[in-house]
Amino acid sequence: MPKLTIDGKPVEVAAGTSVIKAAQTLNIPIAHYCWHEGLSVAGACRMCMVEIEKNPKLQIACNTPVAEGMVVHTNNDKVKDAVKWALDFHLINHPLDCPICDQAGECKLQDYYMNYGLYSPEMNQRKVKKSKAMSLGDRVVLDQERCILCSRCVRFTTEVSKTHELGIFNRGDRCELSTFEGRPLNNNYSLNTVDICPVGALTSKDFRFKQRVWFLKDFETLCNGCSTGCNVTVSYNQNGVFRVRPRVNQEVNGFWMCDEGRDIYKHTNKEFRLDQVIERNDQVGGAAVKGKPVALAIQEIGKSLSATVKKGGLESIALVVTAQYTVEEYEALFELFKNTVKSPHVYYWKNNEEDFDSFDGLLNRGDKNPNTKGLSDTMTKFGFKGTWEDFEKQATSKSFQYVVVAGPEDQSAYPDLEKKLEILNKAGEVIWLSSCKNEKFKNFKWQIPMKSFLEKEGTFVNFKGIKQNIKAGMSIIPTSLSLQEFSKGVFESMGGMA
Amino acid sequence: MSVVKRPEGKANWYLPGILTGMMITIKHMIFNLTHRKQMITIQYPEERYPYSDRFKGNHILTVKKDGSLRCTACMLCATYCPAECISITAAEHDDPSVEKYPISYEIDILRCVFCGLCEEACPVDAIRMGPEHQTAAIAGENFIYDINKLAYRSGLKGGVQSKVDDEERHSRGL
Amino acid sequence: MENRLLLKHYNEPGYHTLDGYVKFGGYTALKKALKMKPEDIITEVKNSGLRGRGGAGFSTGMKWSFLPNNNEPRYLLCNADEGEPGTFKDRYMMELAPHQVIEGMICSAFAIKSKKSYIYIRGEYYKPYKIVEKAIQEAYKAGFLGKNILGSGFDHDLDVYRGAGAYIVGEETALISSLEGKKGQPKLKPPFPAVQGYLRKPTIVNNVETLAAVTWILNNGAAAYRKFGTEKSTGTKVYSVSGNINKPGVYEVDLAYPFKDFLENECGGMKEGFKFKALIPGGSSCPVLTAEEALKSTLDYENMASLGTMLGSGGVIIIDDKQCMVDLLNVLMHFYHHESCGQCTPCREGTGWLEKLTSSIGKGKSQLDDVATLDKVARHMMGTTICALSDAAALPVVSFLSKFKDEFEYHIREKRCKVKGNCHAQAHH
Amino acid sequence: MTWLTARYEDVVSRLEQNHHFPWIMSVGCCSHEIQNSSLATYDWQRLGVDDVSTDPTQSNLLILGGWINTERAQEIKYVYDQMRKPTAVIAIGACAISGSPYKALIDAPSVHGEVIKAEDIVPVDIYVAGCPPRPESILSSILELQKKLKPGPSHREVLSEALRN
Repeated sequence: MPKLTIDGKPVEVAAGTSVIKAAQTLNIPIAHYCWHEGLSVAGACRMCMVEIEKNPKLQIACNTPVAEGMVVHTNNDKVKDAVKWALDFHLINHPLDCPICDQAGECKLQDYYMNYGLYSPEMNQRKVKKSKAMSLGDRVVLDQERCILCSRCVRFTTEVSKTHELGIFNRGDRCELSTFEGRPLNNNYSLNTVDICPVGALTSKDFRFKQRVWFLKDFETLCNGCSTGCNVTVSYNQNGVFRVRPRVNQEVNGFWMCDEGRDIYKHTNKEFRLDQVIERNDQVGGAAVKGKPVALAIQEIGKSLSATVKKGGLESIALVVTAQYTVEEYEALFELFKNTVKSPHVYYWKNNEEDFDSFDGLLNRGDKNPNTKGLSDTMTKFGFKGTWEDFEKQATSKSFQYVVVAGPEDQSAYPDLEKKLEILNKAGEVIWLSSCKNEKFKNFKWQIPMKSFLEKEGTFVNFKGIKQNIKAGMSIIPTSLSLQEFSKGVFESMGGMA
Repeated sequence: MSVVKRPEGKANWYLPGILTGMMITIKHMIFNLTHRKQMITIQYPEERYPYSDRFKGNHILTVKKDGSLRCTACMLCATYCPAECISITAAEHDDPSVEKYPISYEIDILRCVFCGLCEEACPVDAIRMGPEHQTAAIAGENFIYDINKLAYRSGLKGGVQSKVDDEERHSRGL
Repeated sequence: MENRLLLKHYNEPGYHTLDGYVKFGGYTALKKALKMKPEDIITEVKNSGLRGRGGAGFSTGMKWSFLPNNNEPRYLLCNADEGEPGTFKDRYMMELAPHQVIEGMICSAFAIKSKKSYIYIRGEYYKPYKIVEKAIQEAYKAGFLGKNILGSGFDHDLDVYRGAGAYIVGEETALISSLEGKKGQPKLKPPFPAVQGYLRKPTIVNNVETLAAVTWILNNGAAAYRKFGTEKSTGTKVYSVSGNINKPGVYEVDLAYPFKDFLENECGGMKEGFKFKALIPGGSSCPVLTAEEALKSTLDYENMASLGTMLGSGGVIIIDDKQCMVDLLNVLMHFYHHESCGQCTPCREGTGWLEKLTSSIGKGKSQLDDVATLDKVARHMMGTTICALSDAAALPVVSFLSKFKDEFEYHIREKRCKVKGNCHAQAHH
Repeated sequence: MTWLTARYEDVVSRLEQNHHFPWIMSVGCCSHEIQNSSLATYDWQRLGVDDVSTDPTQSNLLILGGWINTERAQEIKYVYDQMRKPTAVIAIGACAISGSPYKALIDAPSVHGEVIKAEDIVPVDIYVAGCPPRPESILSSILELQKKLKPGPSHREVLSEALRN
């Protein structure tokens, strides 16, 4: 373990660590573009210059391994001058189209200019012109003029996704980032290149021109797109959620996330949400009546449940759950069913059985539920064993009078949803709990709006068994409930039957 | 308590005071009737006060030579606006050299405080405060000005052009 | 006085064929070397004080001894990508005595226990490539290459690889990248090629002239080599001389030979009507020397370093008084702008900036403070990149500006050339 | 008798179309502009706006300006209810109309900090945008009001058209 001093602060790191990483442990910022912790070292941007004593030239911090007794300066005049000029070299051919650049506001060129630059430019020559707004694939747009050729994206496609679509062509200041002919950037991890692009060269087609980043607020949560449980940051404002980006967690997802997971925000936005209680009212001929207050609806559900229980129709009450809710929610719901309703009919609804166990080798899993493991653990804890097959058998042989369904939040992950809804149609009264609209489902008694994963707290257990917490970051549908709130409401309106 | 001492003599009489006052009024009246040009009252709406060029009136969106909007939808005006009255929806332009343009640009004129920060914030001279004084209108009229009203209203005669054009800037390599 | 060690038999007809080469004592060094221990050859070369002739002047024996002591396959690469403007000695040597280089390569490969070596030849050198290729076939036929060379049990294969015409590939790590089939871009050091080079195996890259000198050293011994030159710069050096002189060409002289004598004797003095103005001693990337400095100098590594320049690859460019320095610098900057690989930002953007500045100065389109900008840009490019190309572009700028500033300022002030009135740089527009 | 009253009503409403008794409830910079419109330079008496009355019960035009908090909102409502009907309301300036920019700045409204829009208290007939609007805008609001009360070309327009010809 070599000991070294950076800006007068002693630090001890493992041998072979680079100076830039050692400085990171001390929270000393070193400007860099090409260096990324998850990628190999390129040493091309020459921004991370540091002065190492007894070394005549400034060294790049990203490729200099630490050595015993090294004395590093990151902030003296010599270093500042070198960084300033390295930045100037980056900027001389930059088109300065920040007004129309999506990266503006989180651009490293802007950040470092404010930190290290603040000079008046001396470049009075013509700039190099390259092509703008090139489509690289289905999700990514490239602006070659803004590109600083840090090669992060190229290294990403060679080292992480191993799809090798991107390359740097030509030489000198005529260098251009581009895809190889006939190989568009269409892999399932392509948007990571947008994240790691330190400037506005690569932008996401989905997010492009939707919002300026300074209008957005971020909060940290988990991706509920599959059982990997990638850590993500969600950006939102009063108009809804706009993008999802990965957050570093070496245990779970490293630095990356898949493109599929970037779309999880879409079904949380208002237009896709079930925003009010829908009741199928027999008094008006089975038409759907909207807008009953949630509390009232739950009271009615509780009353009719307790009536059914009192009639001794225990066997006719069933609960079907999908693995898209938190552990705490399952516990509350199972508690209600085990101790209050006392129904043993709890079934686990598993989606897409065929590719449930598939895995693409990096992050994306076939199990499109965030909490499969958490659900099965909680079911075992309560002694429930039912699966969808059991439910199907039971439902066809004898009809359930009452079925509570904790339906999927992301319905696109349930490709066989319609088929399964047909089976549910056979049951008597279905209480459909979901955060999303489902216009095809007709035979319900109640549709109760549920909170999406952005609006509630709880625990997801990923496929490895790692427990991760989500926090309520925002409120999109104020009337929506979590399963805890639902269970509590039902419990109270059933009169706390024991 | 302050006691006002009444003036003695002539002032006690009623008529002379009235007449003196009337004289002044009539003098002004005759003066105004004979010297209409020097009358200080502005006969609005027939006459108008000439405002300075810097007057901050209703907004104008400037246009390019081909008549399309100069605005690039950077939203700096919306960011600066203290009244939060500007709302812009950006979209991708077919021409990659233009790239981004506003498909809707709306100013809620009732919220606007005519501070001119949008004009200052604009990096491409796309929005200006025009010479027209602010609007008064009956409730129920459209107070949310859209692109048609801001850039192409009849008073502007096909739009206001900025001196520096984008293509010129590009050809100069800037 | 010209001292031909390597170039001794170059004028003999047929010296480029195996028969001609063997007739004048060829492949004796190989026979001698195969009887020695590899370590002894390295010691011999180290003792000779031979320094790399490609430009950097690093001790060859020392370089060989950096190889890790293990059984990994290792490679010897001959750097024949001679791209430095003003240098053409390697072409001359490969055209006239390919076997000398090949023999040197086999000996060196034996010394570093390499089973495979490559000659990386510049793409533009088609004739030398043909000659070298033919020579290799001859050597294979004669049993100097292939399995069990001359019954010693040493196997060695030698291939020629043609470059695609990039100057930067003359840098050893870029050469390795190019040989691996990648884009010819320098790699980060560490790891150094001697530890991780071609195909991530230990690799030695040597210049053509260095390898040819190894042949001579093995033939005549280290002590004989040390007799020439100085204590630190031993042996002889081959120079390629260009400019308005009476006898431009390739000359071999002892190191530490006075430049004044070199100019007058070997080069035959300046041409009629031309006056010596400046000297670039080692190819275009070396800082320039004024006439006074140059005439006092001796041609060796130390003396050149003390004058702030380098001996480099021995591409002596003699500049006369009819040459416009602005024009010359503009041409050089155009070259470096064209040849920058584009990996490191300061070089990628800086070389372009330098060219634009010099060309606008040449055209008289700039202000006086552009000279200061030019100097500033060049100084901030120095020592900031992976390879030395940004230094190579910046050093001439700094030296041209410090020594011939008046010509630059004249160009800007008067909007015409000081020496010619209407120079090439002006004609560009 | 009914005919007579009907005639009377007709006459009164005709008079009211071009004759306004304003009651001004304004604070801040807008009130300066309102004063400016009433003085000699702009002189709104030309347009039929009479002197400011001393009692809201005598006025039929309520002019609101400046920002409105809860207390002022109560006062405005109180005054409006007393005023002679039919009452016209002109809201002047961004504060009175929309509460901006204060509304944008205040995150957690307090009793004094809360900003209320004029239209939430009383029915507003004419809006005058500006911060503050120039007297021209205020005068044009009165012309607009007259146009609203009596649609079609005003006497003034008819006259100026005739003079032009």
